[in-house]
Amino acid sequence: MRIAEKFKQLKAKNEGALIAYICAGDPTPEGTKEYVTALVRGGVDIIELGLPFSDPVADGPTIQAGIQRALDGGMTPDLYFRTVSSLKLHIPLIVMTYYNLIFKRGLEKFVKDCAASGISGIIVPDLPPEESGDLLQICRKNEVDLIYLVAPTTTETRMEHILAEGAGFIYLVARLGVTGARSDVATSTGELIKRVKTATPKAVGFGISTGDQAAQIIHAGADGVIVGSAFVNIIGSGQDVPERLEALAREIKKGVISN
Amino acid sequence: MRIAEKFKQLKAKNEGALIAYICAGDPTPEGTKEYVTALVRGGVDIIELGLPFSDPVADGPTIQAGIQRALDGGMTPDLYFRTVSSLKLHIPLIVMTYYNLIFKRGLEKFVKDCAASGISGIIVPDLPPEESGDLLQICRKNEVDLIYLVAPTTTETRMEHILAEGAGFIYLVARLGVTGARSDVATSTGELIKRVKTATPKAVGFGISTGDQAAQIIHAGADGVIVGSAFVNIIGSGQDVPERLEALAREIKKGVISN
Amino acid sequence: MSQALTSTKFGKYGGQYVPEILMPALLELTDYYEKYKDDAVFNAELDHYLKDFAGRPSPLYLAKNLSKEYGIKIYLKREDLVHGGAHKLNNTLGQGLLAKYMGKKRIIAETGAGQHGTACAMAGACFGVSTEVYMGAKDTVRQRMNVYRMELMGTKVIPVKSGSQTLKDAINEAMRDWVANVETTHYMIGSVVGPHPFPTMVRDFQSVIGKEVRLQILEKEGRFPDSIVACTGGGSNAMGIFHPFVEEDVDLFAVEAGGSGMKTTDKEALHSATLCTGEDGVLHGMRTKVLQNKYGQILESSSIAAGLDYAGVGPELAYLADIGRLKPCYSMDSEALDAFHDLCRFEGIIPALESSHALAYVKKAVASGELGDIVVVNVSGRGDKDLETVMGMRT
Amino acid sequence: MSQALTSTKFGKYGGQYVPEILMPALLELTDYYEKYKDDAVFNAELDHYLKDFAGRPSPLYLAKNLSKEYGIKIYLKREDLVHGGAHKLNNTLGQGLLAKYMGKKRIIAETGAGQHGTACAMAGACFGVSTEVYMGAKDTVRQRMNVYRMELMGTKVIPVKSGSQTLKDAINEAMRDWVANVETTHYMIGSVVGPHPFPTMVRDFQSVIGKEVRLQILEKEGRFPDSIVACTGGGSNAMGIFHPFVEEDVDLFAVEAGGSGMKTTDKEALHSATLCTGEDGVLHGMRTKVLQNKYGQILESSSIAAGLDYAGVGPELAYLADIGRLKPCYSMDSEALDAFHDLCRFEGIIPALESSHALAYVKKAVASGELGDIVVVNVSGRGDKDLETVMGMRT
Ligand SMILES: Cc1ncc(COP(=O)(O)O)c(C=O)c1O
Ligand SMILES: Cc1ncc(COP(=O)(O)O)c(C=O)c1O
Repeated sequence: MRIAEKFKQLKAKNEGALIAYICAGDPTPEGTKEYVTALVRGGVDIIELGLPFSDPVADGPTIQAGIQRALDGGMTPDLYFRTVSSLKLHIPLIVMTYYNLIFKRGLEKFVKDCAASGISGIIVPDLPPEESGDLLQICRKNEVDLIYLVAPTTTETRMEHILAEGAGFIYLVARLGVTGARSDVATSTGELIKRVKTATPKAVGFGISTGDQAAQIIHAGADGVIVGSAFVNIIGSGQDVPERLEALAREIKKGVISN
Repeated sequence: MRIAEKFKQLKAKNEGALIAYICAGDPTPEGTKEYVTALVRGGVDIIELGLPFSDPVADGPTIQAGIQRALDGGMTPDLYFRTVSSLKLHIPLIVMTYYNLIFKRGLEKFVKDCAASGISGIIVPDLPPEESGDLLQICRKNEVDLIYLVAPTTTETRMEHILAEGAGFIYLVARLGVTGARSDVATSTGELIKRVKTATPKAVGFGISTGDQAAQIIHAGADGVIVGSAFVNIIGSGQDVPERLEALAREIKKGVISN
Repeated sequence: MSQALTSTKFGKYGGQYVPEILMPALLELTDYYEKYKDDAVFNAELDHYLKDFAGRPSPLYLAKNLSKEYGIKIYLKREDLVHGGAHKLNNTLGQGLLAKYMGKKRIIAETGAGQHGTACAMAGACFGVSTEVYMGAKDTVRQRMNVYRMELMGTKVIPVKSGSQTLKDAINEAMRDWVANVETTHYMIGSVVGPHPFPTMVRDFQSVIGKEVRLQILEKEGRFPDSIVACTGGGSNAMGIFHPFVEEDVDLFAVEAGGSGMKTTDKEALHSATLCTGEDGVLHGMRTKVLQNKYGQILESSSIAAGLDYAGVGPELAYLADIGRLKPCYSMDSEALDAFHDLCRFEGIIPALESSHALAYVKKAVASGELGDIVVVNVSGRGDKDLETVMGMRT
Repeated sequence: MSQALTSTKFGKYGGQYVPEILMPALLELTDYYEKYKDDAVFNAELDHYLKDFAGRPSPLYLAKNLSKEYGIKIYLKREDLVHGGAHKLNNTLGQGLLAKYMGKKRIIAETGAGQHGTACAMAGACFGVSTEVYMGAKDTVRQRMNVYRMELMGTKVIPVKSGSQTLKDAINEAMRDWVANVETTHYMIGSVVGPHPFPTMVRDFQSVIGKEVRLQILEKEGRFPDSIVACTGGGSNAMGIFHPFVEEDVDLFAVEAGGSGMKTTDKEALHSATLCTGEDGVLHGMRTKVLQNKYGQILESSSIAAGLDYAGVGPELAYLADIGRLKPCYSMDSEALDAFHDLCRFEGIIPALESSHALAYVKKAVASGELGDIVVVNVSGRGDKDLETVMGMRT
């Protein structure tokens, strides 16, 4: 399913989107299928499935640990696409990874593998628009959305450019820093949501872990929230993982529909 | 007894002189009296009694060790003069020490103490003629001999000067280096004996430890030998010290009269 | 934006592969750098610190004994005499002063062996800017003296416990800090690596080395050398001495660490010879040659010289290698050790193990004649920091 | 002989209190030194090594932050940047070159902490002369890194097991060696101590420090400083910076080590403040101030700074102190440590603990006004060698 379609459906229901990140292969390739299923059961609207990279500079300790578990568990790009192909989801799936893995595989091949395995969007946290021209063209050709990020530091000129190029949704980085669960909502988040003027859906990530935070963000005008570390934390604990993933998804989903 | 007199007596008997060095207070002040007596019994002609200094640069390991034992045993210049006074020898006694102890006591007082306690000569291995003017004058005034050293490296000009000033005997340093028993006689020794042309008696030191060596040196034209480390070695061993000191003295004395 | 883009690259290498959060900071830094790079006041102040604080110019020393031994005229560029014991301070003084002009209240940096960290600590104390240095937890133990040096100068050393707990992870962690504190903080990268403008800026600050060599060798020989040899980790001492000669008829040799062997597994390389064996990739904000496995996962590199132990390399070096303007080569751990001992014994100079790689290459390359008659070797640092390592090698 | 005599002394201090064996060697050395001291070829060659090998001139650095902190304009003479990490090399290059001109095949030396030994090893390797260094057995353990540095450069380190097994005994042992090998061997004394001509010769070789300061301070301030402060062990860095100013209107402060307290027992002093508390005596071939007991036995001195830990002092300093031309003073171990930390933190320069004594004196003397408005402090060496000691002090 294309991302735009999902947002349209939700909009019709007057619901915000819950986008859940976990890392493929954390802690084993098999585990991932189970966890994705649990998240879907919990009401997640879009799955963002990390392809683990050895040097994840945009990620905080929680997700770094998940990535390390995935790499130790033997996750590779080849295995990633095989795993994704077998998921057969009815919601959009996004790959989140660092640029070197895409670059090394070959941009064309990577995007085609995405398309073939049912991935509808790509997030590359270390690829700003300045460097993404080639990938963008290939994505467009293959009908895969290249999702851009904007941050509180993004200037107006850059913002315009990004909003013009971005597809699927705009990823609003809620605060300066790396990924990681927080208990508050930064004041900068609201400002950023206001600054991003676009018809493309806006989803806010970095630091969201509760239904309350999610509700605040949707209330502030976002179209969705992205939650990662909170889920990865559960996986890291190894305790009742599917049940707890589902429960947390449900709680946060409640937040995004409460408006 | 004055040194010159002793040499005159020996000359009359056609004997070379045996000059024995030990360090006062090694290992105790009392021991020294016993050891001096033993040396005298063994036939030593002149006693050279070291006054121990903390930094004896002209001495090798054997005598350094003796000096250290003496210092550890509590020997001081005051005690030295008391000890010497009580010796009541019938042969000449020479003090061998480093200049700072003389300097610190005061040149005048030191020499007067020597004279008063029956010391007839002073050897200061770190006081070349360039620096000995004051001490020399005071020695002359007090009828104590300031004994100079000459070495294989001493140039002709310096030699002349030294021979002109030296009193008691001329101390010929047998070889380059510090004190310490050796088993051979350096070839430089014979040459040095020939180079030293003077009416003052010539005694050779540094490295002599046997009757054979002593005999060779007397044969080469010296008037006496100075033996230190060989005796200090015996004291250091702590075994049958008086007996062995006497025996070694007797053996070497045999060497110096064998000509 | 395509205009800025062109100037961020060396051929296809370089660029700015960083999280969006950092882009404005990079643009701001670029602007400030462009503004002050040729500013008379800025440069007068920098020159003052290079001269009186760092001790520049460093000598160019004709190593007579080594020349005789190796059979080629060898000049040593004496970066070992620079304050702190390596060329690293040239860069941190430049960036430190720029950070001050930019009004940054805080400096962060990564360090491997601790040389760059020490140089940051020196610049931080000198300019009165609070400084924090990320260092792999393993390295903080191996190089505890350098940790202590930094602390003495008021710098906070933060041990990094993620990944392999070495330099690569320290860079990752410093970037994460920068992402969180980009508005108040300057990230002081320690080599000609990272996103634009760092590779250009650090090269320019280090070019003082080569500029001095130009004057010094003309004074001594009346001509340029036939060749210049420099060890290459990130490549800052190499680019610093090469850059002013790139347009001249002088052969340039970038000597990497061959480690204990030129082999790799799926996770690690027994060496750090990125230019020689790496493949195109994107790491730490730049496109360059990278040591990576077939999937693009970065390998753990290795070398007896901690300062060369890096899986990337400066993009400009990758470019110059591609176009044939410099020759990438390597020395093994054992060859570097041998050359280390040679310089100690024949010249009374204890070189850094990093610099020993350059010396080792001279030793083995003389025979081929490729170095010509006169070679300049960059002695990028002194070896006091390496004594424990070398002692550990004694049998 | 009385003619030579006059020139061997500074007032009543100095002279040649050595075994007869050595006298000819001292006279020979004096002759050679007189001959080459103003020789153009010799000096050109020495200048070459001072510049390209040692890295001279060393900077005169205005320590802005410290000046603000202490409330007086402080210039630092950066001998810490000299090859090897201290001023010691100025002297060993001079003597090394002279030994070569004299045709000596072998150099011997004493060393305490190993700084002079390292400088000898550097000069020995540089001039290709075989070098052996005597070092107290205790010091070889405490300073094993310096032992290793010397060995790397081909110097043989001989542990001295006699006496207190420290510097004083190493000097004794080196003199014994010299007595045995005087014809082939040059004894390279490491400070302005020992018999004539060493105090004069070493002072002259170290005077390069003060000569540079003259030019540098005139360039920076257009006038001489009000005062110069230098730490004093044997006194070579002090005489080196003082000598070119002795005839000028500049106040000179020789800062000794106050150790852990200014007390003495019958065998040892808790300090090394020879000028301040010593009495006239004769040690190591010279008449000077000496730490000694009432009988004239030499005391074991002590200091946190190994290089200051000596019971004697250069005779020229004793003379200048007697005539009131310099002021002897001291800093305690704890004050030196405090000043050490200050310079690290405020300026990013890690000074030797020896030099820290000079800095500590500045800190406490500012209040009295005796230093005037502008002071030059000789930073005689860098503190890397002292890190273990300082770390050991952390609580
Ligand atoms: C002495 C020395 N040389 C070389 C290097 C390598 O860095 P670069 O390749 O950037 O010069 C280092 C890094 O720490 C170093 O300390
Ligand atoms: C750094 C430093 N400063 C000072 C000294 C003291 O020597 P001097 O008083 O001869 O300058 C030493 C001696 O090793 C030293 O290493």
